[in-house]
Amino acid sequence: MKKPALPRQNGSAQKKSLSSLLAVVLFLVFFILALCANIIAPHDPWERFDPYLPPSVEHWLGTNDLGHDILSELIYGSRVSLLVGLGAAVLATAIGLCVGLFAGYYKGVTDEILMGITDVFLMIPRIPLIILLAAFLKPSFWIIALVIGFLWWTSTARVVRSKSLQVSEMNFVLSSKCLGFSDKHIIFTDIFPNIIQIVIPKFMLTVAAAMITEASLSFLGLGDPSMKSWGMMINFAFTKGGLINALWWWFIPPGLCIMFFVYSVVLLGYSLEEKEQAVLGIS
Amino acid sequence: MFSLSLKAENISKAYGNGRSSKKRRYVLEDISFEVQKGETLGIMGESGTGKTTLGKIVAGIEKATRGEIFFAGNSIEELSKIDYARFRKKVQIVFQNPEGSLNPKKTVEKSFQQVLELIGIPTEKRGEVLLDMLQTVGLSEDFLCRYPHQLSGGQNQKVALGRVLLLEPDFIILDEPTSALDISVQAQILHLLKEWQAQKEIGYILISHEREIISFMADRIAVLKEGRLAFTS
Amino acid sequence: MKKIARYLLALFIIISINFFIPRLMPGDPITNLMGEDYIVSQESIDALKAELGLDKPLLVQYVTYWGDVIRLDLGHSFHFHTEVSQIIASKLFWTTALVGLSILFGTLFGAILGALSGWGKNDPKNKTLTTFFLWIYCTPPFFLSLVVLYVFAFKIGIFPLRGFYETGTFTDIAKHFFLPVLVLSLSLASRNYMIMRGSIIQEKGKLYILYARAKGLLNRGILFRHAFKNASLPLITLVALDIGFIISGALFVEIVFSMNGMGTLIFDALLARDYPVLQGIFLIITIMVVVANFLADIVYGIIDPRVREQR
Amino acid sequence: MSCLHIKHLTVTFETLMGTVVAVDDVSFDHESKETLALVGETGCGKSVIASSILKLLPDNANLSGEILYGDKDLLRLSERELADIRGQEISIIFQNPTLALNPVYRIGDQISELFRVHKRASSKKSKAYATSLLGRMGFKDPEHAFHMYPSQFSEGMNQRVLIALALALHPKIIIADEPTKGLDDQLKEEILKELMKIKEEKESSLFLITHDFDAARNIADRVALMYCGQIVEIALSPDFFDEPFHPYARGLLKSLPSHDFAPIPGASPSMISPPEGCRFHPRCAERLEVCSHEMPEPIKKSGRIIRCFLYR
Amino acid sequence: GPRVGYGIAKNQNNRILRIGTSGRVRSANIFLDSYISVFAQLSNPSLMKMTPDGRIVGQIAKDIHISSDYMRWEFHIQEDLYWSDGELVTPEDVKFTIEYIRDRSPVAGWMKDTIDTVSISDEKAVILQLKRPYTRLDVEMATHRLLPKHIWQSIDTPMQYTNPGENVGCGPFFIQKIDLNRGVILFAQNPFWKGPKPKIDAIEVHIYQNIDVLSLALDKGEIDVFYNYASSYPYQNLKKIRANSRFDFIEKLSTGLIFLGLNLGKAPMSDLRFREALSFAIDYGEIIKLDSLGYGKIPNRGFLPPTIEHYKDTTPLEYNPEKAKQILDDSGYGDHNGDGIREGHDGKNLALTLLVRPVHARLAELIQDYLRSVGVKTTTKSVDTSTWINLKDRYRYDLTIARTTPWGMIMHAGWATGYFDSRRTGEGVLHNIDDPKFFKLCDDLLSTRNKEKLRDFAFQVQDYYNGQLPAIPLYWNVFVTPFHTKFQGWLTNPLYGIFNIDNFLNIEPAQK
Ligand SMILES: Nc1ncnc2c1ncn2[C@@H]1O[C@H](COP(=O)(O)OP(=O)(O)OP(=O)(O)O)[C@@H](O)[C@H]1O
Ligand SMILES: Nc1ncnc2c1ncn2[C@@H]1O[C@H](COP(=O)(O)OP(=O)(O)OP(=O)(O)O)[C@@H](O)[C@H]1O
Ligand SMILES: [Mg+2]
Ligand SMILES: [Mg+2]
Repeated sequence: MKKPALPRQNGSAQKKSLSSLLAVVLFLVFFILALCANIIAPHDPWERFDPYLPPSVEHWLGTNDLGHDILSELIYGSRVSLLVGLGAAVLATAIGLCVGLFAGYYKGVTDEILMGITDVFLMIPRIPLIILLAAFLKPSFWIIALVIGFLWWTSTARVVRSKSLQVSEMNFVLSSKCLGFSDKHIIFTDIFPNIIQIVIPKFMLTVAAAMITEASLSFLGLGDPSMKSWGMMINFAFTKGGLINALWWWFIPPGLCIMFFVYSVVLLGYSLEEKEQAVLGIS
Repeated sequence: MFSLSLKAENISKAYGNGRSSKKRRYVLEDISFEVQKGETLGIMGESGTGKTTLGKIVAGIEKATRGEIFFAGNSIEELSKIDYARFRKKVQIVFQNPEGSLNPKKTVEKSFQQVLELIGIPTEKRGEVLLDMLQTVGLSEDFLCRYPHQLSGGQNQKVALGRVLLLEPDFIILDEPTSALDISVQAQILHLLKEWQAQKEIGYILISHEREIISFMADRIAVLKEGRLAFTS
Repeated sequence: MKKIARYLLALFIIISINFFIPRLMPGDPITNLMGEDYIVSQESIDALKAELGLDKPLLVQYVTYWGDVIRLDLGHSFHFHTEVSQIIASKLFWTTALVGLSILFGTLFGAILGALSGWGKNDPKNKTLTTFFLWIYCTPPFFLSLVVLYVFAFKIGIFPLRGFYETGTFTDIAKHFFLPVLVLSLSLASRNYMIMRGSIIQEKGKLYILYARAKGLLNRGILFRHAFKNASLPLITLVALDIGFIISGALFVEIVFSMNGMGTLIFDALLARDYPVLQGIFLIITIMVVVANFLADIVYGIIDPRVREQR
Repeated sequence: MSCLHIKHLTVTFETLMGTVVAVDDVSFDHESKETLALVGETGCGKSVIASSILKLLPDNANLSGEILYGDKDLLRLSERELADIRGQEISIIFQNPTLALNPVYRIGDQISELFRVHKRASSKKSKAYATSLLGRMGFKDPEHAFHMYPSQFSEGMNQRVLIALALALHPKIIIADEPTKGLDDQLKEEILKELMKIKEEKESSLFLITHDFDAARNIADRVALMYCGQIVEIALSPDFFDEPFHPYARGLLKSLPSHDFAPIPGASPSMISPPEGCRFHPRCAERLEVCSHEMPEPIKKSGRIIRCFLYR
Repeated sequence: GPRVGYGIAKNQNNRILRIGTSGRVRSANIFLDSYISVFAQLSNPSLMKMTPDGRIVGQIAKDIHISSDYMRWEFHIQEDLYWSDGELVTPEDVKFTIEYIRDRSPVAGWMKDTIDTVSISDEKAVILQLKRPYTRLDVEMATHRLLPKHIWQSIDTPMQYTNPGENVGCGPFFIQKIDLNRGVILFAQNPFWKGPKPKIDAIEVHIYQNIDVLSLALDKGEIDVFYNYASSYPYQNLKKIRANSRFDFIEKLSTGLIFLGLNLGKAPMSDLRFREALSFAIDYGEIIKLDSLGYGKIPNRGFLPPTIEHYKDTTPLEYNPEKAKQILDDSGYGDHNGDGIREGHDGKNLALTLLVRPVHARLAELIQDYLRSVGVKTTTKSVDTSTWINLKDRYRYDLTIARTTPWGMIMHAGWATGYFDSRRTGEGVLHNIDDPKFFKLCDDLLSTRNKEKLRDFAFQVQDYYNGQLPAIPLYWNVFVTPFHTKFQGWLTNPLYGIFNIDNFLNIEPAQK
C-alpha cells in the first residue's frame, strides 16, 4: 500500500515565470510608451481643447485645466518620468552602493571618511540647495535626475554599509582575501551578492521617490513647469482643483502609472529574488 | 641560494576590549617558528588554544598584537605592493570551516573560475584545468553548478582545498583539512598533499588534532598549549 | 576617538554649509521685509543690514556665526519677531510629537509586516500587502494627505480638518493627530516594510535559521527571535536617518492639515530667506541626526558583536 | 523496542545538472537506548538522512518513504507538531557549528532559549542550567563562555556548544553529525564520555554520524555503513570492525592510519548518475560479473544486513 | 450614540463670524507681520480708510486740513474712541504711532524723507509738517494701524516683539488671542466702543495652509466666508461651492490685474514694435477662459481696469497672430535662417527667458505657446518668490508674469505708476521705465490734489501706457468671495475687500 505523496513545498515553476513575464511585459509597455509616445498618443499633448472635460470617446481621460488631453499627457509623461525615475535611482543607488560597500569593507579610516562625507550629504539642507540650483541652472529634467541622484544616495550608503560590515567579517571574505583577489573583486563579487536583497528594495523605493520628488521640486520652483511628467500632472491636478472637484480621471492615472511602473521594477526585483530563493532552496 | 621560508617571530595575540587591559586576554604569546619550502610543520593543540588564530596570522589575514611574519626574509608588514601580491599568492590557508569559507551566492564553478581568472589562465584552457583539479580532489562534474549549502561537509572541504591548490602556492596553512572527510577520502587527500609537496616543494603548516595525521604528514611537530608553542620530536 | 573626530569634522562642515547655502540663495531677508513699494535711501538699507548683521564681510559674519553656534545663541528672527530658539522650541514640541509617533508606528508596523511578508511565502496575502505598501509609497504624501483628509474629515467627518488642537484636551489633540500621524506612519511604514522584507529574505537562507528550527522553535518564534534581530540592522540605520528627513518632510502633511510645525517653519523661513531661523533649524536637525546616527552606531554594536569588534 | 523506523526513505534534490539521489531507498531501525553509528563516504547522504528525520531539508528536496517515531510518521507531521518533537525529543548536532549558531546572540542565551521555549523556565534558572551544561562540555570558565558570541569562539568550542544544546533537554534521540570533529583526543574522550553518561542516565538513543572509527568502535552498539545513498551494511559494532562483510567496509578499514592511510582506489561516484548495478562495483576489488548490471538487494545474514552479491 | 461631526455641530452660533484665510501668518506681531496687520486693521484702524466706491476718507481722523502747498497736514481725531482697556484714544497715540512707524518700521522709509515733525494742536489734532510737498499722505495713512501709546511706548524693538494674547485695540473689535498653533485669530467686541453697535458678537479668523482644505471647510460650514488679501476665491474651486445652496457670492471687478512684464532695458523688448507684436500674439480670450475660468475681462492697452478712478477707455487688446507676424516681419525680426525662430536685430535667434513664480506656471505655458507660434522662442524659468524678486530687481529676465494688488495700483503716484517708475522699488514692482516723460507724469500726479488736474494726468498716464506698452496686461480679474447666507449686509472696498470695519459693523445674522 502506498502512502499519500508528501506535499511538495515549492510552488510551480510555471507560476514563477509568469510573474516575471508580467514584470518584463509591464516594463516593456512603459518603455514602448515612452519611446513611441508620438505614435501612440491620440493627440498632441500640447494641443488645447476645452478645459476640464470629463472622459469621453474623444478624450478617454478627459482634459486638464489647460484643455490638454490627459491620456496623451500621460503617454508623453512617461518619457520624463521614466528618465528621471530610473536615471536618478540608478545614480543614487550606484553611488550609495559604492560608498556603503567600500566603507563597510575597508572599515577604519576609509569608513570614517566615507561616512563623514555621507553625513555631510545627508544633512545638506536639500530644499535650499535646490532653490539655489534652480536660480543658476537652466531648467531641464536631466538636471533634476542628476540633482535627485546626487542627493538621494545617502541612506542607501548607510544601509549598505551596515550590512556589508556584517558580511565582510565572514570567513568566505577572508578566504577570498587570502586567495589574493583584489579588494574590488571581493567587494563586488563576494560582498555585493550577499547584500543585494537590501539594495533591490532600496532601488525600487528610489525610483518611486525620484518620480514623486520631481513633482515636488517644481512646487518649490525648480524645473520647467511646461515639461510633461506624471509627477507634474499630479501636481497640477492638485493645484488646479482636481481633487476638490473630484476629477479622479485627472489625478488617479498618473498616480497609477507611477505605481505600475514601480511595480514592474519591483516585480523584476522579485523575480530575481525568487530565482535566487529557488537556487538557495528557501521558501 | 636563499631558500624560501615563512617565519613567525614573537607572535602574540590578544582578544578583548582594546583599551582595558583587564579584559584583554592573550591567546598567543611569543610564538616563533620557521617553515621551509617542502617541509611540513604539524601543529597540535587543544580546542580553543589558538591554532586557527595562529594560522590566520601567519597567512597574513589577521593582525598580530605583537610580532611579525617574515616571508622570504622580509616582514610582510613592509612588503611593497608587488611583493605583497606575490606573498598573497604564495601563502594560502584552508579554513577549518569549509562551508563558511565559500561564498554562499557562488556556485562551485564560479568559485573556481574566478581563481582561474585570477591566476591568468587563458579562457579556453580554463575548463580543462578546472576539470583536472576537480578530479584531483575527487569531485565529479555534477558539482559545478551547486551552491555551497548544496554540498556535503566533505565536498565543501574538497572545493576549498582545490581552490587553494590551483594557485600553486609555496606555503599552505591547512587548518584541519580533513576533519569533514571520511577516512578513505582523508587518506586520498593526505596522499595527494604529500604528492604535491614532493612535486612542487610546498611547505605546509598542518593544524590538526589527530596525532596520526600529524605524525604521518609532519616533519616537525609542535604543540600549542596555553598560548605557547613547544616543539616535540 | 576616530569616531568623535569624524563627527566633529562632519558637524563643522555641515554647520558651515548651513551658513553658506542660505546666503548663496538669491535674495536676502531685506527684500522680503519691504513690501510692495518703497523708496529707501541706501542709508536706511545699510542701517537695516547693520541691524541684521549683514553689513560685514561674509567671512566676519561666518566667524560671528560660529561664536553664536558655540554659545548656542541662535539669534532672533527677521520675520518671526522672536528669539529663534523660542520659535523652534514652540514648534519642536508639536512636531516631535507628530514625528515621534509616526516614526514609532511607522517603524513598528513596517518592520513587523515586512518581516512577516519576507518570511512567509509569496502568496496572495503577502502580494496584496506588498502592493498596498507600494501604493502608499508611490503616492506623494501631499496626495495621500489630501485624500485621507477628504474622506475622513470631510466626507465622513469624524476628524477635524486642521490644526494641532481646538480645545486642547487630550481627546481633542488625539483626534487632530490621528490623520496626520496615520499618513506619516503609513508612508514610513511602506518604506520600512520593503527594506525589512528584503533583509529577512536575505537572512532566511542562513543555516542558523534551520538550526533554530531544529531546536524546536516555531516559525514565528524563529522569525522574531532569530531572523529579526539580524535583519534589523538596515532598518535601524534608516530610522536614525529619518529623524532629519521627516522633520522637513512633514511639510506637506503639515500644509494639508494646517499644522504650524517645523516643516512649515522651514518653508516660511526659506521663502523669506530668514537666515537665523534657517541656521537654527538646520543646526537642530543636524544635531538630532548626528545624535541619532551616533546612537544607531552604538545600537549596531550592541546588536552585532562582529561589528562592535571593529571599533 | 525500536524507537525510530526508517522505511524506504528516498531523498532527491533537483539541481541544474540533474536530480541528485542523496538517499536511495534506505530502511533501518534505530532501537531505543541504542547507539547507532552511521559511517560512510563523504557526500554519501548521511547528513541528509539526519536532516530528514527532523524534516529540515531545503525546498528543492523531495522526500518519500516513512520515518516512524512511535506511532507518528515524522515526515507527515505538521510544523507545529514537529516543533514539539524537535529539540525536546529528538535533537540534532549539525555538522557545521559556526554557521548553525546565531551570530548576534550570546552563546548562553542560545542555550537557555531551549529551556525557555520548551520548559518555560525562568531566565535565571535556565541561565544556571546553561552554565552548568557549558561546564560539562569542557569549558573551563563557563560563566565567561556564557557571555561570548559564536564569532569569538573557535570551531571546536562552537562544536561543543552545539553538543550542549543537543543534550540540554535530555531528548529521546540524539542525532550527532560528526560531533567530535576538530576536537583533540582528550576532549573528544571527555565529550564522548559525557554524551554516553547522559545517554545512559536518560535512556536516550544516539544516532552518531562519524568518520571516526575509534569512536564508533568504542561507543556504538551497531554500525551502519553507507555508500552512495544506500546503506550497504548494518552490523553489531564488534562484528563490523572485526570482520566487515562489505568490500567497501574492508577498504575503509584499510585507510585507517594503522594501515598508513591506504585509500580505496577510484573516485567517489556521481550521485546524479550513479553506476549501474552495485554502486561500489567500479572500485571493488572483489566484484563479480553481476555486480556491474544488477543492483544487490539488502539481505539479512548472520545478524547483519548486507547489500552485496558476495553474500547471496 | 450619534456621531458628532467636527465643526458642524459646534458652529450653531449665528453671531460669530468665522473667516477662513490661507495667508501665511508668521508671528503674533500686529505691527510688522504683513498678514496679521491686514487683520489688525479691525482692532487698530488706520487714520484714513477707503470707501466701497474707492474714495479715501477719514476713519480715526474725523477730518483733515491740508495746506495749499501740501506741506502741512492736520488730522482731527475722533473724540469718542476708546481702547479696549478703557483708555481714551488721543492725538498722542496718533503722534506716537506715526513716529514709531517712521523710526522703527523697515517698510516706511518714505516717512523719514517726507515727514519733518509731528505735533499736536490743542484742538485734538495731529499736525504733520513735511519736508517736501506730498499730496498722497492720506492714501498712505489708509494702510498704517494705530497703536496704543501706553502699551507700545515700552516696546523698543518691535522686531523682537510678539503678543499672542490680548492686543489692545480701539476698533469695534479687538484681538483677544492669536493662537498660531491652533491657527486662529480671535476678535472680541471692544467693550468701550461708542460707535454703532456691531450685530455680531465676535469674529474668528481661521488659518488654513491649504486652499483646498479651506474650500472643504467652507463647504462644510466650518467657516462662513473666505478672505485673502488681494485675492479671489480660487476659480477652480467655485463650481463646488456654487452647488452649495447656503452660499452666496460677491463678484467685483478688481482694481488689480495679471500682466506680462517686459524688461524694457533689453533688446528686443526695448522696441515698441516688438512689444506691440507680442501684444497681438497673445490670445486674451483663451487666457481668460483657461486661467480665470471666465472670471476676467479682456484688458485695454491702457493697463488700468475700469474700476480705477479716472479710468480712460483706451484701445482694447486684440489677439491677431497674423498681425503680430506682420509687425515682426516689418520691423526686422524675420526668420532669415528658416529654422522657425525669428532673429533679432543682432542676427541671433530670439530666445527669451520667461521668469515666473510657480503660481504662474500655467500662464507661462500658454504665453510660451503663443510666442512660439509667432516664431519667438521662450524658455520658462520657474523660481521661488525671493529668487524672483532678486532676479527681477537685477533685471535678469526678458519677460515675466506678475500681478498687481489694489494697494499697488494706488501706491506712489497712483494709477499703477508704482509698478513702472524705475526710481522706486519693492517686492512686486518692475521699475522698468526710466523715460523722463514718464517721470514727469508721475511728478505731475504727485503735485496736485485738484480733481480736474488729477483726471487730466491720469488720462495722460493711461495714454502713455496705451502708447508705450511698458507691460502687457493679460486680464482684468474679477474677485469672487463666497459667503454663508446666514450673514447678510456685506460691504466691500477695493483695497481690502470684505475685511473692513464698515462691513463688520454692517453685517448681521440673516432673519429666518
Ligand atoms: N574575535 C574573538 N574575540 C575574542 N576571543 C576570540 C576571538 N576569536 C577567537 N577568540 C578566542 O581565541 C581562542 C583561540 O581560538 P582559535 O579559533 O584560534 O582556536 P583553535 O585552537 O583553532 O581551536 P579549535 O581547535 O577548536 O578550532 C579561543 O579561546 C577563542 O575563544
Ligand atoms: N540542497 C541540496 N541540493 C542538492 N544536492 C544536495 C543538497 N544537499 C545535499 N546534497 C547532496 O546530497 C549528497 C549527500 O549529502 P550529505 O550532506 O548527506 O553528505 P554526508 O554523507 O553528510 O557527507 P559528509 O560526510 O561530507 O558530510 C551529497 O552528494 C550532496 O552533494
Ligand atoms: Mg580552530
Ligand atoms: Mg555530512
